[in-house]
Amino acid sequence: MITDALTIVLTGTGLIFFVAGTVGLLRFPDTHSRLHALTKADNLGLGLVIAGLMVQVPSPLDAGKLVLVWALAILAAGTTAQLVARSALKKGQSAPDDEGMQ
Amino acid sequence: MPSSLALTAIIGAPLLGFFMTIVWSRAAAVVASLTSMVVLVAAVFLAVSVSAHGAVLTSLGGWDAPLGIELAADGLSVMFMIVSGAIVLVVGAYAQHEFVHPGTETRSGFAFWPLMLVLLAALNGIFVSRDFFNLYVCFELLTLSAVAMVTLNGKTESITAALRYLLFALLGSILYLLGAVLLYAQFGSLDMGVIGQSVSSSGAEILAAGLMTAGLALKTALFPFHGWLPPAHSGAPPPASAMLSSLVPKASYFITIRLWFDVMPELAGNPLTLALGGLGGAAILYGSLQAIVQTRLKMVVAYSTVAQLGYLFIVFPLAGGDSAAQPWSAGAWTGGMLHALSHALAKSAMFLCAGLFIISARTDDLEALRGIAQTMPMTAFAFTLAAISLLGLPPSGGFIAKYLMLTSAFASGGWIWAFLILAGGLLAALYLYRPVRIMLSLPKQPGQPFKPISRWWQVAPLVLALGAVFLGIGSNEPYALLQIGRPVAAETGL
Amino acid sequence: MIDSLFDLVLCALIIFVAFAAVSGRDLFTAIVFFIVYGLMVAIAWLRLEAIDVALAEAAIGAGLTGVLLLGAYGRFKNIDAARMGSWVPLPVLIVIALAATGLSAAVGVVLIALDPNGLGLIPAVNANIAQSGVFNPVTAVLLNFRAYDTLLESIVLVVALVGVWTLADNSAWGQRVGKTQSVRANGVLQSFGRTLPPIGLMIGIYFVWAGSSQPGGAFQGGTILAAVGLLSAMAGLFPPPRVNDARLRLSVIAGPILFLAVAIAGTAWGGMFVLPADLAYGLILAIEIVLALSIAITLMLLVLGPPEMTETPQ
Amino acid sequence: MMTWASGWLIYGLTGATLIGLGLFGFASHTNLLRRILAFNVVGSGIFLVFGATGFRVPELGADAVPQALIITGIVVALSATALAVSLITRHASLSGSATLPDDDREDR
Amino acid sequence: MTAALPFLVLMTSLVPALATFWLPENQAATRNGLNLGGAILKLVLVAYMLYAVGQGAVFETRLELAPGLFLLLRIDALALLFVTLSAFLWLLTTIYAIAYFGNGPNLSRFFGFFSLCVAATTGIAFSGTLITFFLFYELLTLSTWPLVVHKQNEKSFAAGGSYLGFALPASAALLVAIIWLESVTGPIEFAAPRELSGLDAFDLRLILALFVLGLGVKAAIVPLHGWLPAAMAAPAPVSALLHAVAVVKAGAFGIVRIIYDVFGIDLVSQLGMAQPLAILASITILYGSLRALQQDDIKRRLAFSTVSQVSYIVLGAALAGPIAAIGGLAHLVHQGLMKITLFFCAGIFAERAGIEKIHHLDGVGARMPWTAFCFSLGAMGMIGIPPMAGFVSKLYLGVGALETGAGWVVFVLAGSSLLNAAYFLPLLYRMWFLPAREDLETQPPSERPLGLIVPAVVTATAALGVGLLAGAPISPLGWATLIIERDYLP
Repeated sequence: MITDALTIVLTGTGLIFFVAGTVGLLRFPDTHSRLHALTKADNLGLGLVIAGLMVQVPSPLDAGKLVLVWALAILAAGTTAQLVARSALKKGQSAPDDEGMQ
Repeated sequence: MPSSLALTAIIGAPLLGFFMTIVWSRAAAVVASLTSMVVLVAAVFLAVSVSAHGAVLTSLGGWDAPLGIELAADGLSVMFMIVSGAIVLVVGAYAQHEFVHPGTETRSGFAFWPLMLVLLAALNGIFVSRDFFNLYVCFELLTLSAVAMVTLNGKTESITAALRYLLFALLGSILYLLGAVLLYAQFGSLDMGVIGQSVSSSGAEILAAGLMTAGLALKTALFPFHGWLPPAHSGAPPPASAMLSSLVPKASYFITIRLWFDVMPELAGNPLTLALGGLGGAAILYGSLQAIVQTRLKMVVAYSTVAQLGYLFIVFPLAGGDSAAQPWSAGAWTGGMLHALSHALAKSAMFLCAGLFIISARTDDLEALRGIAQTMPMTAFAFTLAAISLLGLPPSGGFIAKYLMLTSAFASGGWIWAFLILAGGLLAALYLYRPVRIMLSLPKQPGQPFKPISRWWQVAPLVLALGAVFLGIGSNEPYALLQIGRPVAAETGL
Repeated sequence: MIDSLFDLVLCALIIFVAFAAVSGRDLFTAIVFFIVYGLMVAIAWLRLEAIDVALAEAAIGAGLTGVLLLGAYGRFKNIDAARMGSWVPLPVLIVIALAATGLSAAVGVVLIALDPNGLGLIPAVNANIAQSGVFNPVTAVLLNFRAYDTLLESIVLVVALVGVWTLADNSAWGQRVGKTQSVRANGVLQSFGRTLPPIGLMIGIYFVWAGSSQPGGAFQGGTILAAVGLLSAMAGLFPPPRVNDARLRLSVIAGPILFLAVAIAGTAWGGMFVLPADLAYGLILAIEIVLALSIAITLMLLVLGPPEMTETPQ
Repeated sequence: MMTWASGWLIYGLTGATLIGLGLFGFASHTNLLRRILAFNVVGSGIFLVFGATGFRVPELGADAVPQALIITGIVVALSATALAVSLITRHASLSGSATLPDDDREDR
Repeated sequence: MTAALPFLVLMTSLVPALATFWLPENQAATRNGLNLGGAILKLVLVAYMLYAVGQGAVFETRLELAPGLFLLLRIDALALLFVTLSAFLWLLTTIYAIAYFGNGPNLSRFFGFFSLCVAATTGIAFSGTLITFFLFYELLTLSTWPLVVHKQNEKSFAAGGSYLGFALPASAALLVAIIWLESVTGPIEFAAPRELSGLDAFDLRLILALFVLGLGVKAAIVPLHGWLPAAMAAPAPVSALLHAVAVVKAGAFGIVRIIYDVFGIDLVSQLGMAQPLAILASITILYGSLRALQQDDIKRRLAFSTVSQVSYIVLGAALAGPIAAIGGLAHLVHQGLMKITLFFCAGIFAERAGIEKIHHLDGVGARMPWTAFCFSLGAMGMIGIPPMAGFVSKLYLGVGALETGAGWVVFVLAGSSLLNAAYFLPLLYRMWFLPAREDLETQPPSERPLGLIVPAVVTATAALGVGLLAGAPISPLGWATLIIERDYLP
């Protein structure tokens, strides 16, 4: 019972961060601030979701796998954010509406 | 046991050759020749075994259908395998002059050989497979190798043609796959035999059969899905065209025949046979008329393929048309199959001839070939022989095929089909007369505008053309072989 | 009830995303939606208890296909808008729409009419899995019951690779495959590329090994390995190989060759593809491992594309 | 049980819809990359139909044969896509166009 | 031996044909040796067969194409009549052609196809089933074409095009006739005719008409004759082949076979088709002669003469009486001998003296006596002056017509003979009685080499001989009598 409650609270909080990150992505004016919102909020959100799930798994090995997923996601997100930011810089950074799509 | 070994070799050998030519491209031509010889020997061995003991059936991995995949060789598959093996062997010998370069490996010199062998493996795989999904995989193998062959010369038009071909073929594959999936959903099996025993005319079966037929027709370039064929077949290098035009569409046609005659004849009826026959007839007329107005030799030959493939679909309405007076049975069906085989031989010969002309004259523009017969009489002769078979004139295989089909048409009162077959022959005379006449004319200005070609190289198309003729004179053996394991519906009709 | 609701929502989302991918405003959006679509379909596979398929769909269907499409998109930069293509004329469009709708409806009707208790080959698989040498039924089908299909499928990949290489310039033959990437030394991509491979390798190998008893197998593992290899290549950890490198070609076909060899060896045990029950596990594992490596390299090369003459040595 | 019995059908019908959607895209775009993308949508729709019909009796789990064949199918589709994408890029760099020549018929 | 004989005889032409294709152009000796050797060997075999068949023997070679569908070579008396003619003329024409072409270009090709034509003709004669007949008939069509276009200039290609333009639709008609009939009856063997009287009469009429249409092109029945005068663009040995050895004969022979061995003469009469056919033949006879009269070119005049003469054979068959039939069959040989003489001579005139038009012939008799003499013999035979061969056939045709009650035919024959005289006698007059042109005087033309003139002399003598010795059993007339009395009279 207590573990279930913990899971609900943790994943629920994690989801709120996700929502916040997504709102940021949609509302912020330029590439850099969008990245800022997205990476920070999502990495934390994912961490909370993972934490929520970890209390449910039977063995430490499985818990380890979950942590690995988080670690990889953070690594990937960090690298990607760097790359996107640099690409935006090269294009002439502060064009608020241009997402680097064209 | 030995015959199932031969069945193994017929697919295993070209696959092995495929691998070897990839890593050992220096010896690719030799490997290819040896491989196709092995295939041919295995096919002939199978033919002997099939005529002696009937169709050969083997379950791969020891798992019977429906869990496992079964391979079977009856007379029909054996005949197609022999002809494919022979064509690939000759084309391989021809291609030694075109795709073997001493010294460093070149792009097309590398790619042609593995593609040719995997094409052969895929063809043989199709001819013996009894499993609808396995057929899908084989078809993809065939399509990808065929499309890659179209691009070999690297020209923009060839890339465009290959793309168009790929799109059509993929659409065909996917429709076919959907049909196969629906069959599994209905029967819990993908095996032709298992499905054939429990056909019940449910909606799933009808939809599946329709989708598969449509997909296969796309791959066979049946009118009006033929648009991809002429550019692809005329854009490929001639040895590739020879295989693409003679064998690749036959594979999908082969499965169309299997599907309707072997597996679900109960589902067929007048709407189907009339539709397929009608499209076939339209293909004959349209393809021939287009061939008449082309100005490039390879385009003439490619459009002729569109027309000739049309004949194959007239088998559907004609099957079962023999009257009691005929001493043979299943005349139209057998005639159709013989036509497929003799067209394969004749058409590959024509493309190889065209290839030699292109090497000699540096173009296949018809007018530029004026008088080329003086430089290359043997090739011109081979082209003419092949033309005779396409026209359906005796003593070629094309003649026996047309004779059998026409007899069924008359015996069953199918005047319209008889007319189409005859009109197709006369139109073929029109579109093939022009190139032959131009080749034989005297060159406009004296002197030799053409590069001489070694005699041995010219033998290749001649061998294939003679094969087409031999199929007519020696038609009894193929005829008897085709009857082994022949579906009942071939005699009773659809 | 909740289950059904979830399925309905998921399916609706899948259709919506697919619609966006098919008819999205511009090509880039379409590709992005396609990748999202692939991931959602992977979830659908989980719901259908087809975990192997889910892995394959996520890794290959969404991942690699997406990478291929994005890579091609990147090369469309020089094409002006007028030649980017649009829709076919409206009357044709209507006909196509009607035909497509008709086909969907027909398939739907057929599905509804199907026997709801159709078992397919579940009983047959269950009855024979003990002799197959492995415990994962999907692996049993792939590498034993229908090993022939799988062999041909692995060859299809190689043929595609030969086809892709055929598209090189004549003059580029013998060069390194793909476009040369410029990577900043010690940049973030490079350090990422250094960090990831060990973990990626471990995961990939785990997938292959697990395939015999749990979801996973040569194709899924191979895809992950391919991804690792691609990343490393992009990070400049090693230069892309040359097309005429004999070791490279050997590694591409090693898996299919081993597979074919085992299949032919089967004739000694009673027929092509026959695996004797006591050796089956070992043989299947061996095939899976070598095949996974070959698949990984083939997939990597498929993404890198034909050799291009960008690095002419001065 | 009832919910699952309709569960497979939901996915099956979704698959059927995706097939139509994909075919529509395949035939209605002129941009070659979009056509290949749509082709992949058709493919996964067919696979979904296949997988769904293999899951008609949930108590017995999913039929392994369709799963295996779907994996095969996915790999085959990838191979075709890879070749197609390379062809399209090559075509684009040679002709400067992302579509096939406009006259859809080579046969005049 | 008995089973292989027809095959062997076929090979005596086929093997030289196929071997010649591969010979390099400069191997003249080998080439000539091959072809002459084949021809001589063939004549020897033919002589043996004449003896054996005269004794009542029948030879058969069978090859199965499909269950119950046979490629059958069968030697009966009728077949032998045609083969003897073609074998004899093949030898002479080969000798003539060797002399005619000298070192001309593309000779391997020419002799290859020439022998192939003869092989096809042999096959036609030996055909024991309809399908065999069609097979060789088409082989003849195809192997003739390269000969017609041998000169490879625009004119010969036009001629070749016209030839195929007539021949291919005709073979379609023939094929339809064969298949239509066989779709009802099964494969037809000449020696074992099917009972056709149960079939729908209208269908049978149509089928017979299609047969005549298909065969009539080669037999040059009006209005299907257009290709024959055009084909004069070919070299003289080809004309000889077309008009005497092979092509037109094949058509006429085919019509005889169809009437006698497929339908049976009684059925043809019952169907009411005999008389229309006889009328058609008569029209052709008169029309051909009329057109010949208008020609200024020697070879064209001869060509229209052939149109007219070949229909005698058809007429003989269509009259449905034994005597007329004998006359028709005998004319098959007679016409061949006479017409080949004329073409040999025309070739010598053209080649040696540049004579192509009628008025060039003035006074040529004194300068080229051998040629002119042979030409005169041939022409008199054509007119039907006794005791030439042509007289014998016309006599039998006339008597046969009276016997069957078709008296009007006698008028046709008489009219035709008058016309023949009208278009041949002026030539003879010019040759023998008019003064020569100046250039003939200053540069007397040569009739050498012997290879040119000897064949003409031989055929002219033969044309005279078969008329004089018509009563002998081995003469064409005697043989035709044997055919009709032994094989076709009840």
